[in-house]
Amino acid sequence: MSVLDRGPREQIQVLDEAGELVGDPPSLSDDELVAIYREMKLARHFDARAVSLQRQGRMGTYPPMSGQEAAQVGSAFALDEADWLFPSYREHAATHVHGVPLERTLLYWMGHESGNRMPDEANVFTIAVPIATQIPHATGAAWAATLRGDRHAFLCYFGDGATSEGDFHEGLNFAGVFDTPTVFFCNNNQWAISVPRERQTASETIAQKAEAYGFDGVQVDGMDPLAVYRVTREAVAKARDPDADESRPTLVEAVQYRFGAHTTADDPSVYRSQEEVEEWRGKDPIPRLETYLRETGRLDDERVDAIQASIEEEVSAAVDTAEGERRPHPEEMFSQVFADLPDRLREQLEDLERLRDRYGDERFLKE
Amino acid sequence: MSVLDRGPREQIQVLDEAGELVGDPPSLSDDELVAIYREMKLARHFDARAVSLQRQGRMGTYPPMSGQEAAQVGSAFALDEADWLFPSYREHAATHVHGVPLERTLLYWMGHESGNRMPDEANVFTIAVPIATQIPHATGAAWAATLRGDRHAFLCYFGDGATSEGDFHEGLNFAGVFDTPTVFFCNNNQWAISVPRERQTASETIAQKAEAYGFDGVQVDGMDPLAVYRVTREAVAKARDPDADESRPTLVEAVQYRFGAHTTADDPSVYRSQEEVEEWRGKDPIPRLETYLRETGRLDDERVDAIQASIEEEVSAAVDTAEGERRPHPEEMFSQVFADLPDRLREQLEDLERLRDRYGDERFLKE
Amino acid sequence: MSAQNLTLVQAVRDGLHTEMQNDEDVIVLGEDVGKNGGVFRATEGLYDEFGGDRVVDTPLAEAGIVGTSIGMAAYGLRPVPEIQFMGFIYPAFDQIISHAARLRTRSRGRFTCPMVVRAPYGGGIRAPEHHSESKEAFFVHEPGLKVVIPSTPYDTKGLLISAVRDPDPVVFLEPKLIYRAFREEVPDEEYTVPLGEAAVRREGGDVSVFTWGAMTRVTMEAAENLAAEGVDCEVVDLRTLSPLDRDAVVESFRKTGRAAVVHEAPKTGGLAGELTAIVQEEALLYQEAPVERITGFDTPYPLYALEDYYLPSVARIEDGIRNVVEY
Amino acid sequence: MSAQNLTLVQAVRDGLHTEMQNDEDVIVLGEDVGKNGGVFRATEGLYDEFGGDRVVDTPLAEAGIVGTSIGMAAYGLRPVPEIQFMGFIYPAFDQIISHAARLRTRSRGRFTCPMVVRAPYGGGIRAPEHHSESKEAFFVHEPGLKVVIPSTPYDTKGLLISAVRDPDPVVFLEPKLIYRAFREEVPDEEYTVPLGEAAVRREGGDVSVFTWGAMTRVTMEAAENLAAEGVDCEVVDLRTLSPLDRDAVVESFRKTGRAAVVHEAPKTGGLAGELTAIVQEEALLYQEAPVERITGFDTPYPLYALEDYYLPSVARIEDGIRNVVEY
Ligand SMILES: Cc1ncc(C[n+]2csc(CCOP(=O)(O)OP(=O)(O)O)c2C)c(N)n1
Ligand SMILES: Cc1ncc(C[n+]2csc(CCOP(=O)(O)OP(=O)(O)O)c2C)c(N)n1
Ligand SMILES: [Mg+2]
Ligand SMILES: [Mg+2]
Repeated sequence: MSVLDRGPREQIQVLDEAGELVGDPPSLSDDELVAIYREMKLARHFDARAVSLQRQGRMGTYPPMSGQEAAQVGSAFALDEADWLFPSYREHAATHVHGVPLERTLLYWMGHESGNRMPDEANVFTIAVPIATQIPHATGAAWAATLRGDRHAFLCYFGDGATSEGDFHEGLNFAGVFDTPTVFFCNNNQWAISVPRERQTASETIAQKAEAYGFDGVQVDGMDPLAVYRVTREAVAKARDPDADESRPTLVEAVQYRFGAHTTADDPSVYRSQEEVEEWRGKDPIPRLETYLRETGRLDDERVDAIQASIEEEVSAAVDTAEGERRPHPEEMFSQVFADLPDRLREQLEDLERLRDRYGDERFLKE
Repeated sequence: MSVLDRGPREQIQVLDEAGELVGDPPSLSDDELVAIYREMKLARHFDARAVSLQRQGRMGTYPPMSGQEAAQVGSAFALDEADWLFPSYREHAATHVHGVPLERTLLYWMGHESGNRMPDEANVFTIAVPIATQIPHATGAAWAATLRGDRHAFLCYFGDGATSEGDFHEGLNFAGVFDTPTVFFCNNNQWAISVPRERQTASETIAQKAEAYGFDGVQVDGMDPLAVYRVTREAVAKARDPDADESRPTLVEAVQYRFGAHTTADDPSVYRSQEEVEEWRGKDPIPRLETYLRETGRLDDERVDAIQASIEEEVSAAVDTAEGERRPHPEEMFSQVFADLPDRLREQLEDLERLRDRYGDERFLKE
Repeated sequence: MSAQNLTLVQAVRDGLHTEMQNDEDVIVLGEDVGKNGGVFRATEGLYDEFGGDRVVDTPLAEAGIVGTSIGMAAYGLRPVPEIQFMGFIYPAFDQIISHAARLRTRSRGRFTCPMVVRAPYGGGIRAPEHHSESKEAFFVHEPGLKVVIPSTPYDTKGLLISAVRDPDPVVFLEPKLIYRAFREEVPDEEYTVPLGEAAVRREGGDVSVFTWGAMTRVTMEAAENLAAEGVDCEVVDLRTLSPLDRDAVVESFRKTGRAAVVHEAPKTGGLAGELTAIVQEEALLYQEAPVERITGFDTPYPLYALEDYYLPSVARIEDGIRNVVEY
Repeated sequence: MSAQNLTLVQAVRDGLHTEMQNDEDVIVLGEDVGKNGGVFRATEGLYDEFGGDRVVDTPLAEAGIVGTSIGMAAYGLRPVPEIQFMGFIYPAFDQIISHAARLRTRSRGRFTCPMVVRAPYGGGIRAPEHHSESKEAFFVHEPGLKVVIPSTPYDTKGLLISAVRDPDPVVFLEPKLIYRAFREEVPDEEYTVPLGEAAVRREGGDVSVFTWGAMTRVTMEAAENLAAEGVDCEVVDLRTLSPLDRDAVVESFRKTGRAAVVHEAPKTGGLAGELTAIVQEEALLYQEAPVERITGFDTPYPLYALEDYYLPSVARIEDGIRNVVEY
């Protein structure tokens, strides 16, 4: 039976909180399992470095993701390279799995235009900060793919808060009507800044909202990377190639927790208790998978240490690269507004250049 | 058992298409039953007159409602006077039941500002043409009432097409979260102009969309005035005074059909078949109730004739009143923009008056 | 070259038809554009010819229509979403302003948005509320969008084809008051009218009158009446509002030294202010009178019993131009 | 009269607090305004003092926030919805433009919309994309709305109290760049600063500089620098953008005959055009130079590494004013 046939109120799990197998494991090779582990560890380490860069004034506001690695990595792993990923602002780990180098993510949060240029070879859409607005984009792109005869799946991420926006509703409704190959993946981390899940909507689960759009909704333990992988993999397969009685789209609700602040500008102690955080820390996806991999002989101290070392190196290199980037030239503000620079923009740029020449760049820069 | 406890896929009926009793009738006095009948007849006659006024160039575009009388009259009858009604542009019968004189409705479609001034004593919100936008208004007003300690129900109408808009989603989600006393009443007349219900959303019913908001959804035969009354009455009672385990809001889907064009500017033969129309005409709510009332001795030829005569008189009088109204003074454009007329508006009005004086009114009027 | 005598709305249809034939990436979508052929018949017959995959009746959701179109465009198609009336474009405002307009910038050119949002705009057809909006200024103020308003059938087809081929998002507003007001020879063949170029509809030496869309005809009528009084108007139809043809505006103004702007939108914050700023930035020394703004009032568009007073009428335009000339 | 030394954001809080105490119909709602006290702490402590019924954390849905606020206002309350950043106001645009602004007109005064939509606006705080918008022109162009932008703590409290008491909808935009930039004596007591009145921040005879919000301080700095060069600027802080204080604008311009406008919003379609139109309509014969528009560029607001170039800086303002004076 497909896990997608379960009721939207039943939560799918493969590993329990102690890392014991409690459900059918997905078919993944040892290397793949270790790669998932490594990506989660990388994400955790990257996150800590990014937060500290921000604290040191070397980066702007940053949205941390620790606690959410299983949902991000497990789901992005379920994509093939040709599939598409539509991130929100918090999917640093998911985009990395699908081909975005860490330094781009850093540059983005350092305020560089180039940070949002996804590599040509990565099928990852550009991040947009307004909540839920990427959902209709993912539906539309998926729709376009079917019109073109392309058989890709489109994985679209958003938070629990995003489900309240009109764009969520319209995007999912179009997906149902036009049967688009979209997997709507809700990273329900229990909080939308300070608003808890129960105050976001009166529905018992988010997965059940799929009922309104005529397609499957499924709830998964979002801190169990193997369950997330399994559910997403099935949803992706169905999106690409549904059975006659199936519809392509799926709404996945991955139940999880953000351990840290909403962003580095946020103080969560104002609105939630430390006990709550501790309770969820008990579900931490990383030790969970590590235990399982150690117990099944796929990992040992030595490999764990080697992985940790390689991760630290990768993140350091990304930080160096990002920090080595020069302040972008003001021309970048103008160059991508239209395919061709219109006269009025050319003149405005020329004016600015004239002033920088005349008065010196420093008169235009604060700090 | 409350009818609201039924599953959203089960359609509630009291009278079958032949006017036979097939469900529990609501408790309504003979006079009330006849009053419902009369309002439906009035609506049908009003509609025909309005369409013909439009054809004769005596009125602008008009949205007819024939076929939808049971849903409008049955539901509006379920309100007490102190309850509130939030109409869409097609609820001429519902607003009449709740206290809006026919001539206002005519004036509105004749393009007179005064047509949208609801009488002070009628708790009816102003019509706004943009689809679904009244839904958050109804939620907000209902919420305000509970904050004030007022115990009214708020009945909000909209069409099947409206359920696709973000405002539907946001309005219902807020209602669930803040437990507002709102009855969301979907007049599912199978068509949103030329788009059929099945292409509007992939969900099997509209009622089941309530699942997404954590409150009851119920489907009713919208061409059965007694079923509509019963369902709405229960929803209204629950909105005002729910049991401990109940939430106040309800989504009612009244399944019905618009016999005529979307508006007088529309030609439905382009997008739907005559057979379909005929099939639904077989469910016509008026003969259905008439049969029941005749068979139970509440109506006879004589009363039917008397009702018909009084209806014609009432509609004629309304047409006379509306047509007797003079073209509004241009000042009306300016007078209600703000509580106090700002200087720039005063000057603009003075300019216009000066020009009308100088060149004569006719130079400003076409036709 | 063969040609047909077409109305403006037929020219819309013809332009769409031409581009759908030329380029199978062109997709038309919106409320009632398919089987019904659009509430104004602007897409008539396209559904039968190109099928439901390319001429799509959507659910009733403007943000969804534009939002999915953006996704389609990013994937490489050329969607042409229709918003049924400009008064119903606001639910899609965020998608247009925050996404369509910024996709190229945001992605540094990796993703682009070659999309044409079509919407009938403007008043005068005795329609219900919200069917008579003209808020072109909103879109002109947003970087990353182009804004086009044709005033003749010939231009309509040519501008629409340019808009569909344009690599960036275009808001294409159609003057529904004159959808069927007159006919003009429109070539059967494809041709383009370039975006960003104004057209001088009437040459004259006394005063420049800048206008667009449905107001062009009313302005021309006023200009002819004034000619009889000896006032020689130059009427400039801007056609594209963003990017504005500043050269044409300034050139005309340099010649006449006097100007009026005619638009339906409310005066305050309308484009007459922008045009005034342009002429005085570029040609203050030529200016002999204040630029007269002949516009809608700063009120919501009234129900139709009063709309004739709201819209700039021939009499009001004449009076305004006289003010400029007699200053 | 007792007073406190408050920042601008504290003055927002103080104004809300005052009106919530005065009038139990005042309700504050929005994303994170309750327990969290707002992402900028503009509603800090209000939840504890007035409870969750009057200081409401809503779901994440701007149209829902404004739409339900309109319903509340129609019922007789005085909602003060917060939009977290102006860049996120567009999902609510339809509710503001098509409903809040028109409810009184549409219902012929039966229903009204005494609501204040608060939103922090403007750039300069090194924030992510969409956190730096200043599109006040959109709201000024819509009849039926008032638009207010304070620039000092004292004005903030007084204008906010006026806005809350106003019988019509007000868009109240707060310059977050200067939320905590400086402190000012703000009376503990209630007081109002009337809507629709500009303030002359610096008197001067050579050139009038019109500005508002966060640009006021930068403009003042430029004015002081220019004074050292012998250029005497009059700086007029408009405070209310709709209705505009036309008399104050014209009076200042009549005196100086020269003007510049400073705003963060993109140049094209921004309010500098409107102001230019006003001065030349009312005082062309006094005009000695073109009105200089010192504004944001016609580009999307960049990510923060470039924002210092985007925003009008002291150097750019000085240069622009010199252009006017030397014309
Ligand atoms: C349209 C819009 N409104 C408000 C915001 C400000 N904001 C940024 S993140 C956020 C909360 C998002 O919560 P959720 O969807 O649960 O995602 P999470 O941050 O928890 O991953 C808010 C309100 C925004 N970015 N966009
Ligand atoms: C926001 C918006 N978009 C489009 C329209 C144009 N329009 C008017 S009625 C209608 C169809 C409405 O269908 P439905 O909600 O089913 O109501 P019905 O007319 O069938 O009663 C449309 C698209 C509108 N009034 N408002
Ligand atoms: Mg969340
Ligand atoms: Mg319908």
